[in-house]
Amino acid sequence: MQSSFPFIPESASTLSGDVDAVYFYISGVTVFFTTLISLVVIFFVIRYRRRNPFEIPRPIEGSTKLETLWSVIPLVIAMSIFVWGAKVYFAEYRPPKNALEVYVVGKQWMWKFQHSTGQREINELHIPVGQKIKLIMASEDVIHDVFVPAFRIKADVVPGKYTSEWFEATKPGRYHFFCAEYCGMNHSGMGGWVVVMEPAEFENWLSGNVSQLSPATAGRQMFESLGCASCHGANGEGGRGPALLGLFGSNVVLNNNQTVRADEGYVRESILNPQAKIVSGFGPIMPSFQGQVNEEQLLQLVAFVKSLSTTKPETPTTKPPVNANVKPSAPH
Amino acid sequence: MEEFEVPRPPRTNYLNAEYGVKSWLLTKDHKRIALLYLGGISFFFFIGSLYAMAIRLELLTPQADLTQSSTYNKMFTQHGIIMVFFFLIPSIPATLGNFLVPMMIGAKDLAFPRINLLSWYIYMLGGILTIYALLAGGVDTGWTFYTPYSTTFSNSYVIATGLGIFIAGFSSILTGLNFIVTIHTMRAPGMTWFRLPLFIWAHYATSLIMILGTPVIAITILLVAFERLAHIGIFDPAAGGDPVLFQHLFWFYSHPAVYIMVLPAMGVVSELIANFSRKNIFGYKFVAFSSLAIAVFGFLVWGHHMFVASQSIYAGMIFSILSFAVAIPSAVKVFNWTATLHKGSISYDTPMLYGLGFIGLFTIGGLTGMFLASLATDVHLSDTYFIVAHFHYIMVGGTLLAYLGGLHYWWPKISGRMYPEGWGRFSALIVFVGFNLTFSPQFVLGYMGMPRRYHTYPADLVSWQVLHVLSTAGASILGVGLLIPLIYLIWSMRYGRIAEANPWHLPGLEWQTASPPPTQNFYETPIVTSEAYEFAPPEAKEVVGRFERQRPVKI
Amino acid sequence: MAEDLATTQEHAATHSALQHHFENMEQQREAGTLGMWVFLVTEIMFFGGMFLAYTLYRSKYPEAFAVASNHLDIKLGGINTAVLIVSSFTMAMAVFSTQVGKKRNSIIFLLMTMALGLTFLGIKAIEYHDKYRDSLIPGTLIPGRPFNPSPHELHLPPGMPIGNVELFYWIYFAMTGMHALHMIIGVGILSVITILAVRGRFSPEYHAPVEISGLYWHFVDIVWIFLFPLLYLLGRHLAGHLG
Amino acid sequence: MAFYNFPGPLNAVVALTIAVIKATLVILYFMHVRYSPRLIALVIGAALFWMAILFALTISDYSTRAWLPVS
Repeated sequence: MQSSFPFIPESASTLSGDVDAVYFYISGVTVFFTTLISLVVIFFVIRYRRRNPFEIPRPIEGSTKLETLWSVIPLVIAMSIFVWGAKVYFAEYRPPKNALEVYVVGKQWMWKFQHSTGQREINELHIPVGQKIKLIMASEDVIHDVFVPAFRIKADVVPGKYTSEWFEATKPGRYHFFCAEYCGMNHSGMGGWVVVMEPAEFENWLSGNVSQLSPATAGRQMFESLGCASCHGANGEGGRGPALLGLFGSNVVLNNNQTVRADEGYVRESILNPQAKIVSGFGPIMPSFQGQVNEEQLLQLVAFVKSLSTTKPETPTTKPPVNANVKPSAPH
Repeated sequence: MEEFEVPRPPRTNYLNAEYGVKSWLLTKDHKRIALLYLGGISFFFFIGSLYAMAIRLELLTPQADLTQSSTYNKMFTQHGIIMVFFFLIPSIPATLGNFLVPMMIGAKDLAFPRINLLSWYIYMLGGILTIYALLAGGVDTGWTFYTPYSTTFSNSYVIATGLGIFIAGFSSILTGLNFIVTIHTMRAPGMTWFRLPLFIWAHYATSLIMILGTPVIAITILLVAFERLAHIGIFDPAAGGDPVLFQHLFWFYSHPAVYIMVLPAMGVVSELIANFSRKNIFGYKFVAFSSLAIAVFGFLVWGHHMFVASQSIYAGMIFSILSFAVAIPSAVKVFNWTATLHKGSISYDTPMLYGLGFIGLFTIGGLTGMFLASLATDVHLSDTYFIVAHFHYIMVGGTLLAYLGGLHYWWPKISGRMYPEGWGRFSALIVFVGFNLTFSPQFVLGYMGMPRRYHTYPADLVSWQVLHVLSTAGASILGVGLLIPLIYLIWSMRYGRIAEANPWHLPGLEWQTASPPPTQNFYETPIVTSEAYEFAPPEAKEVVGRFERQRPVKI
Repeated sequence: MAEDLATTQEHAATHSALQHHFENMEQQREAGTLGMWVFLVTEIMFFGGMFLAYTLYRSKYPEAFAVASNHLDIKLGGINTAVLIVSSFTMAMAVFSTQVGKKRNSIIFLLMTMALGLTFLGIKAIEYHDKYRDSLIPGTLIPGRPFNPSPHELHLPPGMPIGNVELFYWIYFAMTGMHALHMIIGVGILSVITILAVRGRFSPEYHAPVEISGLYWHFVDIVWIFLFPLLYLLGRHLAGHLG
Repeated sequence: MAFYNFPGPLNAVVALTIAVIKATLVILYFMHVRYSPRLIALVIGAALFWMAILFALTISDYSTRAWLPVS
């Protein structure tokens, strides 16, 4: 991969430089203090070695001034690291607008990716360079974790809810990704490659790849076959149940007067546990779909509800054209 | 305290007061119980080390050539469980602490001798149950038992192991309870709080964590066992439970547990640094209170294990800033130890070598903790070898070194014999070199992205293998360095030079009685009139020059 | 701990009950009392973990918890609260009687305390049996009788995941079960203490074991004082609202 | 001692306040804390403080999870 013997992994995302900067800062602090303490200790140990078995050195009580000094200096340094680290972390976990969304399902011991255009991949993720990518992740069994060292990102995939992470690759190439949360027997085999391509190349890949129904379209079929339309309306316009048109990304008032944001987690919860958050003005009449849909189907339903939203453009500005019905061809 | 009379070598001491297996298994003497613990802990350490060697050997190459994945997963799990719950947590408190807490405060025994013996039996029962689980088929959840893997998906002996840990937890609780009550109610006349040796302060702080944290892990493990047994879903997302709640409850104990391991080590090192440089500790009160501060702050930071575990990012920030706060009392300790050396009379005996090694390694271990407290870097580093390296610097470089240092230091008191000094220094050096070679490459590996708990790793990353080979080489050296003391300490019990009552010429109360001490510790209850680590007689304070020849310390 | 002190009578010193490593009775009593209090701290943290789980899931699934909670027998729970508080009172009286040397009274109060404790356990057993009858024992705790409530009887609204109701019952059984276990241990300790009292081991000079067992008994009472409103009472208004 | 058995809807605050009062009375009088050394009160205080830590920091996570900002 890289030349000879690197000490830091490849840096290939917009975040990795920031993380490295914090890393080098703390490394500097660590090396400085370790060297300082070691040198002082070695100096004292040699300078004040016992020269005479009977000597008793003069007692020294201590000094509040010094104690204050060496409490405050580490505190200031620690706080500077905290502030810097928190700033970068905030950026790392702040989901960006206009990101290309990829749905990820982890299960023992493989990763399934699905692009919003319908292409599916296993243990390999193709993405364009210079484009914000948001992974919306679910697990079918235990806790997994998507860790891409070259991008300096990592997030657990926790069963029972959605987690997400985002990145923007800066260099085309093939990068390792790993499952970083121990998940059982084949944990160390549960990884693969993130393939970063030039946008044109990526488009080429998209169109050259076997494409299934887009998640939103598949979600619409689920929506119809599960009979959701009878309450939420054939096009999500609402009825006995709340309208879904324009729902995603909006704020929903509940019957206990609380307001929640309709995000992926909210839609998911409303399907699996409809009683948890009941929209103001509606009755608790919806049955639970727990056990009737798996994580992938849930993600498709979520994608469908998302596609009904007008408040949030589903397609980012630089997104390649949707090719829902291209000819099947040999996989990449 | 310098005017103590020379206690004549006693005809009977705690070792030969009674004979026979029964006299040991039913003893209520804290010193004998400490030796029982020493035996148990050494056994578990040996088992844990074997697993460590097997893990290191497997990682020599990227492929799986020594073990299968399932075996490897069991190896690192069992290494972790045995080392954490059956070695590190009881190591210093249950052996050195048990032996010395009453002696250092001038008491005849701990407050509840029966409970003390009971705690050993509980510990052994928990240990045996865990060993049974290992022999029956092992457990593969990682020592962290994360749900829902441990509750629903693992096909290994989770319940038996969990019960073993649950039971052993009570031993820890009872030890902590005994220490707290003893330190509060049984100090000798004149032994005020600020005359206590720092070893006692450290054990007091440790005991606080033991009694406040351990019950939470106990109930958590019990809930996991029930969940597994009866398919009830408190941590199971399928039933509406939350797997992250398990992590909160688990780390509420298991992060402070790190301080259960390292605080007593700090206590030992405070003793070593002060006594082997014949100086009172610099800033005694700051060091004492920093132990308490670490115990309290240690409970406020557990969420830094969960920065990538889908915890709220705001909670993450709270935990991050609190984690940085723990750095301060730790830094204060390191600075004070260093300052204590200033203008001291520093000897190069084996215990001091371990003590000095501790300062260096703990400094590295502590400072690398900042990479993990800092949110941005933690996201990249968590669950990688960087973490593995970091906590081994704290637990092996810290706790194990201090444990060995303390064992050498008090060996004459415990066994009545001296260990061979030359071999002692030699093995201390080997341990130091081997340790660093084992774990420093892992920092680099971690930043390179090598995840922990990996059986195999990509073969295209040549530098990873180079680092793993270095680490394994270091582990072999470390292993040798640990075998040497095992051999010569056992040898010295029979053939070592007979120790004086106070071979290091020190003022601590434990040295003012015979070696080995009589069953009642002291021939008569000592009355304390001087501060801790007071080497020079008070009236001589003014006249003692730095390196002037003084009258010998009276012993 | 109570036994630890109570059964060590052999060492002769100023008082026959003084253990060899203590200087005097006062120190021994202090150590015993402090020891029990420290032990109670661990108990608080032990229950604390379950209270935390309760709090989080109650706020996450208020409706399911309200529905499930409504099915508990508030009358039996209320009676049990009264029983335990009265038993705490008799325990306190037993300690007092021992301190002032009224041996007969102290034995009577100890017996009353134990009787009340057993009453509590009996009522608890009735409640548990009712849950067993309604198949409300969570998971497969009872082999062959999995959690399987009739939605009609529990007034479960449609769409309410049964898992959340089960979660409530698991927390209910975990907490009350752990509490009942403590009660059983408490009755055991008290029976030892009563036997010792009958044998005349306690006096105004030496009564620490009674006191210490009393502390434990009161603690178990306090746990129930919190369990009752949390499990039986909270959120009842929500259920009416759900219909 | 307050013994209650109110039927019908109950305010959570009332129920818990009564529980706290009852517990306090038991601790102060039955358990003699009122007449014990300050150390005992300190021990109880420590237990409650650590319970508060456990609750406060865990709840700080659960109560802010939904606040995830969107840029």
